[in-house]
Amino acid sequence: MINKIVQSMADAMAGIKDGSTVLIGGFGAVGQPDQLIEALIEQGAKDLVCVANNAGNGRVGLAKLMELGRVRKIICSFPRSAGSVVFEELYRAGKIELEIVPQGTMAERMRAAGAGVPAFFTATSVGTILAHGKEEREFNGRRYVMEHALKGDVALVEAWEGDRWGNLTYRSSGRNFNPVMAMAADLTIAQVSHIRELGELVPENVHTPGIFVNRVIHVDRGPAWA
Amino acid sequence: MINKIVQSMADAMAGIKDGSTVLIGGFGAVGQPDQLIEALIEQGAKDLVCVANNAGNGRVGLAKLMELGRVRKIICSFPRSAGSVVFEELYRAGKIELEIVPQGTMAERMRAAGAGVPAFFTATSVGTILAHGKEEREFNGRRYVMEHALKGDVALVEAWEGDRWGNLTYRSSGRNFNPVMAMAADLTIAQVSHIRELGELVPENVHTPGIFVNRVIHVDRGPAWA
Amino acid sequence: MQGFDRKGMAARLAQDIPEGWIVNLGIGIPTMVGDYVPLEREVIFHSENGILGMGPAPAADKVDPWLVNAGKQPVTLRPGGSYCHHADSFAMIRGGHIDLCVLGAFEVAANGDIANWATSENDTAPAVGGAMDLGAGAKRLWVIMEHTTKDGRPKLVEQCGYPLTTPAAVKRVYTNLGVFDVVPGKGFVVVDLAPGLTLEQVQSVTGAPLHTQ
Amino acid sequence: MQGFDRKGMAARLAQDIPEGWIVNLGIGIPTMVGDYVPLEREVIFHSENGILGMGPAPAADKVDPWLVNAGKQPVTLRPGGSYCHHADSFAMIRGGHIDLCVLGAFEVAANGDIANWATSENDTAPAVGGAMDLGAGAKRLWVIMEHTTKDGRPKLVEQCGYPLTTPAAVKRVYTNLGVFDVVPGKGFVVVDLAPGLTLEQVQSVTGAPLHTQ
Repeated sequence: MINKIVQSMADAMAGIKDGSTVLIGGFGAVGQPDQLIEALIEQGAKDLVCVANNAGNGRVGLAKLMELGRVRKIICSFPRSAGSVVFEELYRAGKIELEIVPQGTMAERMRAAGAGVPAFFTATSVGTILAHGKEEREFNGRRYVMEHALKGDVALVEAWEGDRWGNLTYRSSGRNFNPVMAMAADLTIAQVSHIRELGELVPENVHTPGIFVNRVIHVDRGPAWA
Repeated sequence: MINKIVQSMADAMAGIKDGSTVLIGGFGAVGQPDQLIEALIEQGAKDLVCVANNAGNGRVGLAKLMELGRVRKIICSFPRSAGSVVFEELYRAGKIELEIVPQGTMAERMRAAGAGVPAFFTATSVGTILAHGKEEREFNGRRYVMEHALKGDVALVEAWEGDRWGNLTYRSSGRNFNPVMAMAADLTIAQVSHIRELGELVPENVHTPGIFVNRVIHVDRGPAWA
Repeated sequence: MQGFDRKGMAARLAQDIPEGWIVNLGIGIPTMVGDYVPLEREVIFHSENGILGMGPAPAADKVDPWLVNAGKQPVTLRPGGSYCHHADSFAMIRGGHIDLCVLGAFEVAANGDIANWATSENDTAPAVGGAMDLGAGAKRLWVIMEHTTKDGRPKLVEQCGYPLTTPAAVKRVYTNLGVFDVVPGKGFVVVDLAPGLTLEQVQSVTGAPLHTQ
Repeated sequence: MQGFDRKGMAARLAQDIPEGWIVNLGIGIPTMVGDYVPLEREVIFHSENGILGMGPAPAADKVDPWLVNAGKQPVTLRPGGSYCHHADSFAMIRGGHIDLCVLGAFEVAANGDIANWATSENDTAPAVGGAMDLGAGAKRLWVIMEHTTKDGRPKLVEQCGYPLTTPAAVKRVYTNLGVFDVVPGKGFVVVDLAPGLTLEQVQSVTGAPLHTQ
């Protein structure tokens, strides 16, 4: 019997290696796999490359992982926000690398990795400093830059429901980056608010099919998110 | 009030021009917009380029459109099947052009058109006669061919439910090419088995958001499909 | 010179959005535009975090923690709205399916260049978000911003001094002093001035020639 | 030489599919493989027309016209199964998420080349379907086919005569006469022969050297 549901965070994090590229879902707090990030802090892997839309907030979660010196590089679209204090400190001190990527390009680069497309062209960033060093090319009279697939060793995603085959659904705007990250990593770990019996999810309305998911763990996010 | 629901096939077909590239959904009979194809036959546009997985069956639908001499070229993955008699006749007589495209490449080329990606790389067809004339390139030690976006002037799609904003859901394996075609055309026309009130479709489970759909028409496909 | 206040600017822009358009509103003043499109005029608001058919902010006691806009503020979903993932959401943007994007800006140049994400080449960790995708992908880009900086320097300029977000993308600019089309080969063309202002007054705080229609 | 019949070939291959694999079965003999994987051994069958978790054919009175496999035959969906669109379905294939693809073939060469879609360069309207995507994308490609053509010519060859589907892709071949690994730099290596057959017998109808392990 296929059973991707794990019972402990230690099992969920097993085998994550130093030097991994870790894709972390969420858009701000929404759809962010908080408990998996905490578990990764606990697990100990270091020298990580983290891919996330934001560069952490306050001194918890991703910010804490960075503050502990475990993140070598961050790839994101929006590093600078009111609460990104840890990132700012580390970055100014030259203790963390940054690759800034337009948000849509970041999503598409991961979707490409998941879909077996090593590179694609986009008009986004043409004529800007973010196009520096990128190959440019004209199609039908318009200029485009070539972007490469962005693959993860690990993806940490947050979902609303999950079953033992790894099928996931997302709630509302909590979907965001999670489905593209799930398909772009070798090891995808999902924290879900609700475990469902196999067959309970409507086949037409599975948002991430289990083929993209390796481990599922139940996390009660508390009354505000219930 | 936005209302994409039209009441007649004449309204559904209005404005389709000679020379159009027409994307036609479906995989065999499943998810195929039969009534829209009949209406296109009625409407009269000619010199068409049709994109569909198959090159028609028997002497109805797409096969009839071809038999009437209205199709200049067909782009498909599987032209030859037991029932593709009209295509075979026309092709042997040099009366129709054929572009044969691997099925996944065909789907991805339309998805690319819908997503503003003019070209992408894939390993599919490398080292085969279908790679002839295509640019090849190596990424991480593997060879890929460059494929271009495939855009439609018109898409004819079949869906299970639709509302006045153009939101669609699909049933079972009837989804197939329909969502990618819907996003890849300037004018997307959907035949739906059921019209729903705005707000009746579950927001998490809309399969094609209305942004990709221009016209919706109700078609009763009969008891077998109800 | 005062002209419109921020609400007035947002209301002025909102007047020009016809029913049926799909519109993405950036963070800041652009977000306020939504408040001035009456619900009965059906304009479909898109948010790049995967929302199509976004509605206004909820009452304080009706906040849904799962539902935020691109600025991470609580919002609602209108009947007919739907959710999708980030790659699909930006396919809508990059694929040219968004009728209008409204962004704020540091500067807009007479050729339509927009700079709105980094304040200098030396700003080594700027936050680009979805601005470049929106600038390059939407069918039309309108900017809404104050006409000058806080210290009085023009924000409509001959050439942007800040790093570009997207070249030659802006079609129209709404400021506290007026509305200006960006016409290729010509530059800024006055559509409208705020009540009581003269062309000369507005020209005096603009860094590029203002043409009349 | 007879060896396995088609059912026997399908059953032999089915033995080698472990629980948990995601498997795409091509049209023809490959489709029959599914009948020999017991439901309690959970193997997830993928069909390129957007089905993950496909089940066996339904009873004649339970046919659902909406639910067909890649060969357009009626099938069922297992609990846990799901549907997706064609681009997502081929993302699963192209992205290397399918553990195993089983295809039929006209020829397989000693270097793993497969030819299964066009019978000559002059076949101007051949049907490729998803074969090239599957050949290039699946984690491993196994072929199931008769060992020789109807008129006795070998289908395991030094070099394919027919147009290729995918170069150097086949990892293993199941025929009526045995099971053969394709080992890079070596060629065909015998895993198993059908009961009662000798290596010499099978070699005599094979167009490339058969190695032993």
